[in-house]
Amino acid sequence: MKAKVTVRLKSGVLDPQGRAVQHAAESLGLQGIQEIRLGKVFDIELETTDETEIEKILETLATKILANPVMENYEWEIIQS
Amino acid sequence: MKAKVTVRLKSGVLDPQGRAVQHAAESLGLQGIQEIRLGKVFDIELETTDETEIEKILETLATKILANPVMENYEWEIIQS
Amino acid sequence: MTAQDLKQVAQEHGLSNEEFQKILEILDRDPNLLELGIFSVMWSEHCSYKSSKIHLKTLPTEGPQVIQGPGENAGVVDIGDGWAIAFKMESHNHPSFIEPFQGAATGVGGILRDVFTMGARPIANLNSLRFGEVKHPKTSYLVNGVVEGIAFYGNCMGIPTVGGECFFDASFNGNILVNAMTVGLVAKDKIFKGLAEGVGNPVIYVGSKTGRDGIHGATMASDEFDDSSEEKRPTVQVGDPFTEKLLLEACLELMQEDYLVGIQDMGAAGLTSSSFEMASRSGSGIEMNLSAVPMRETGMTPYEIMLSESQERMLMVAKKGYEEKVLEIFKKWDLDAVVVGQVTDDGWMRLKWEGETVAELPIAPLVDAAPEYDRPCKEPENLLSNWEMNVDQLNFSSDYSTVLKDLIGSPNLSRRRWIYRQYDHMIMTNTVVMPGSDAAVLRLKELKQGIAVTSDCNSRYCYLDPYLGAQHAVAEASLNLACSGAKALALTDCLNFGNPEKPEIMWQFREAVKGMGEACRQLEIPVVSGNVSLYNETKGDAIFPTPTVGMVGLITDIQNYGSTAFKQSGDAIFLLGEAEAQLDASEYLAWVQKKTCGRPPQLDLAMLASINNFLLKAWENQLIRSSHDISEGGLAIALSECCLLSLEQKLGAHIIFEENTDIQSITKILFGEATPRVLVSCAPQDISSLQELARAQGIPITRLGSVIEENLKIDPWIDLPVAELFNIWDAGFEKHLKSK
Amino acid sequence: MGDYTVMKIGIVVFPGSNCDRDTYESLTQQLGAQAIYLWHKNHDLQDCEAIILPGGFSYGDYLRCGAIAHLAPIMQEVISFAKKGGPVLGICNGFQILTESQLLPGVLLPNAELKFICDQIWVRIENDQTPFTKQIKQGSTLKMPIAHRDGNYFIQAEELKRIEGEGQVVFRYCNQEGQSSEKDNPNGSLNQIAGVCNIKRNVVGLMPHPERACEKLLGSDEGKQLFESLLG
Ligand SMILES: Nc1ncnc2c1ncn2[C@@H]1O[C@H](COP(=O)(O)OP(=O)(O)O)[C@@H](O)[C@H]1O
Ligand SMILES: [Mg+2]
Repeated sequence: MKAKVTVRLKSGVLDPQGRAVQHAAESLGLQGIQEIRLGKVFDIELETTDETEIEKILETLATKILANPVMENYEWEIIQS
Repeated sequence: MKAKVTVRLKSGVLDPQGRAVQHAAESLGLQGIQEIRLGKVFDIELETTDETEIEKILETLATKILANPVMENYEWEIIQS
Repeated sequence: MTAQDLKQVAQEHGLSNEEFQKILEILDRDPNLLELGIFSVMWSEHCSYKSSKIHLKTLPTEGPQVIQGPGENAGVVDIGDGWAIAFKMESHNHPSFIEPFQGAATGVGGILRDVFTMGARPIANLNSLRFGEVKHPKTSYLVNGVVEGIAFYGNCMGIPTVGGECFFDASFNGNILVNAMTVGLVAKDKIFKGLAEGVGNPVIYVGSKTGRDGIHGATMASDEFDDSSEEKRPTVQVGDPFTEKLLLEACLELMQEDYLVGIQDMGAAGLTSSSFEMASRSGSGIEMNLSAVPMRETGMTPYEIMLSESQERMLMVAKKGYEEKVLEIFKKWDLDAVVVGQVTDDGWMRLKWEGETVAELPIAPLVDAAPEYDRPCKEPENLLSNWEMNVDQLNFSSDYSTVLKDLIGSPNLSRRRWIYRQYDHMIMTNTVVMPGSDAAVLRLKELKQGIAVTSDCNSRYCYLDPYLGAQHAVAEASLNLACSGAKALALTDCLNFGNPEKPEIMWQFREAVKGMGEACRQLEIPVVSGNVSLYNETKGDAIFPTPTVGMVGLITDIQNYGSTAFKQSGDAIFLLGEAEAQLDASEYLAWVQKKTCGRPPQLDLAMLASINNFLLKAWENQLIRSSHDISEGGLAIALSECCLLSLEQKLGAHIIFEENTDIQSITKILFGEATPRVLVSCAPQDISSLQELARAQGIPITRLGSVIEENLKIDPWIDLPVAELFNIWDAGFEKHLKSK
Repeated sequence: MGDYTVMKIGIVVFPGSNCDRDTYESLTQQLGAQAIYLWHKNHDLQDCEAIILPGGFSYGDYLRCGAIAHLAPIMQEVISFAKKGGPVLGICNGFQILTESQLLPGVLLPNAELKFICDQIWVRIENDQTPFTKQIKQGSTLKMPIAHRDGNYFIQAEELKRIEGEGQVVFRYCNQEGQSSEKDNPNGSLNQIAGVCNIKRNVVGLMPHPERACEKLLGSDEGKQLFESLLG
């Protein structure tokens, strides 16, 4: 089974990378971009197909490793393969 | 309008960060994870609501800045706000 | 707001009743929320030094080399030929515990700004770290995050991180220390200060936009930890070294011109402290239009703008008529720069928001009347019992080789390469002696002279005897410099202690400052800058008091720098000094016997000064090839380090002691500690000149043995291949971090 | 030795470049060469006869190292200069910018241990036909520092075979004796690759810092040989 966890900076937390990309976009002449924020996406391949087990794994992964709760939010979804 | 661009490593490209996360997961005792790969997600806020214009902006952004065509693929979607 | 509400709000801002009354007196009216917020940050421990000021005043701060003492963004000392060194150390303890990577990174960012606001180009960073026990579940995560954060910021800025220290002890389990130091080079006639002079001169804001970062940061740094600190997490600030690099280059470019009156970085308490301090130093006033401040988010209030701790920002005052020139430079570097106000002459801070005056505060009373406490002090009850050491209960091992291996691979004595390999320590092409030696040595391009830099503090000594411990910190730093062929010029400190409202903690603080001052006076090393970090405790458990000392020394001719490593087989090894080694308070006792007790060794500062002078002469005359002070771990460890640092050469040593059967006294010889003692090596043909010089200067000198190849032999007790020792020493740090 | 002042070398300064001054000082003071800075916003190479993209963190290395820098106005000129056969050297971040610009093959991924590494290493010269190695004997070793977080050279398998076959690998990590094995690979690079060139050999990129190895006082002067090759 496949799953996806997306981790994003909480709103209000400075995102220097997003800002740098936005600047670069402007210097490329792209107009009307109000904001770009950069997050991470983890594509995960799992052995089990048991959804509750997967949920448990993803929750643990997200809270313990993938996201830093001090400044990041996360969401996950299971993707049927 | 909001849009999202996701950038992922091409298959076959080494992903040391994904591997490190996988190792960390194992040492947490999480089992049955076959692979984790790390990608990036860009959340973009745009002024215009003209979809064809947005498409053009996203295409340029993705090919010129967000993804390195040597090692990365990208996909984008427009999110109604 | 009713009077009751207002009082309540004041309390929530950490203001005491007494302080609140003082505010009412100063204003002769009720403050509004913005004004209350300003008072609270200006009067926080962090900004006002209210508990420490009375003691700090006793430190010696003067000397012919001092160009700028405490009170500015950084201290400055003269190194001759029109050049000077600006340096300072600062803590970022609490933020680093909450978010180690960003906390440490922004700590580095802050101290760098302190130095380049003076007009100095930063040329070196150091960091002094304290973590809990290696086996504590959080330690590895914290070490990884902190070191990566320091590396991230310093490396991106392109400033080499050349030294520091790292010490583990359970007392830091709930409260780590991250002290960062920056050293900068500045032309003597181009030193800038945080002044706001000249009525009508524009006040300019530059750098990152203001966000809602760390709004309660300044007060948080002065708060004890409890479980609710988790909730304060959204106040984490994110470091942006790229913006700071641009800020650095833009500021230094601007400082080449004649447009600036004064400049100050926005550190803790951001726009508030920078504007008040600049005006206060100049006895002027400032009027600012907060609506003009560049903002990162919509809907920000004047309160948030004044209290925000967003990083990578500066406030400056330019000469009237030059504002366009100033803005142009920042535009070149793609940075926001906006005129936000002007200097006035009435001594008031006036803040406007959308055309209306939203705060009006008298600057001098607010700054000068900041509370100052002489808090009660009391000797801790366990002080004397801690000094008692019942050695008879201890189990001494006669397998000295195993003890040595155990110690050299221990968390506190193993090689720190895992740390400094992550720091770019060679950028700027000045690093002559890399991290790993007693002090780092930097050449200064185009100058004959070089400098050596170090940071030191034995936290355990300071816990067991803060007075003596602080003296040891100064002593060791100066000795580390002398071992590098450098004469100490001045020091910066970072005083990390627990809750000053507890008399035992305040006593530790007072004693440490007293000891530090005394050592500084005797060694003629003034204190030119520093920082105090209090409330370092969790759930009532205070850290080992840690008055970290950062020191800069001058090498008059860089060709004569010194270093720790043995250089050549056949060289003679000597011991300088004859202080008697003791196991009390030692690293041996703590690591091998798991005991923190005993009184730290007494310290003969006059002898130390003589040895420092002797080392300088010996290096200047190139009489010695290596020198290394004996500190934590004693003679056997110091000797090992001289061998191990020869790296690929894998040099060893052979020294011989008299037969002895008393296990305890042998342990004392090998692993006991005492200062000042120094190991030096010299070429055979220089032996007699060296001995003569020692005699002339009254330095006790003893021939211990010789540098040999491959093995470390301390006859008749230890014989080990250096290669074996190397592997243990080299791998120890990471091994401990990874073991669960 | 030739007259080192004949050639004007341009050092590109991006926002966040931080080895630009080191490179400038090594060239002018240690080699007596003529060098100028080229500002990223300009389009003018000012008649420079060789271009160096220095190390550092252009644009903070945000997004991907070198990703934003390769869009800078000056890079358009550097790219056409390179395509005309002009000598271009990318050091560390400069190497990353050259791969992002696709002037050089491959990419630089995060180091295998995901940590920044600053250390003294050795590289072996694999190709002495580039403007920056033509005076160094093939097979000889140079001691130079590395300092990077993203130096893990990667390229797809067929491409790897191709660049190895074409002799595009210029520098390979090795031990002090010049033997190259995984043991002496600091960052996980495929085939211990420390630096490569383009097919025409005029564009060279490497992770180690030759400009930091121009003086014995600092631990090595062996990096000088790259610049001597260019100038000599
Ligand atoms: N956190 C650190 N950052 C950089 N260098 C460090 C750090 N900790 C230790 N070092 C380096 O490791 C070496 C040994 O440190 P230490 O044992 O504290 O030396 P000493 O006892 O001589 O003061 C020194 O060169 C020091 O600069
Ligand atoms: Mg020392």
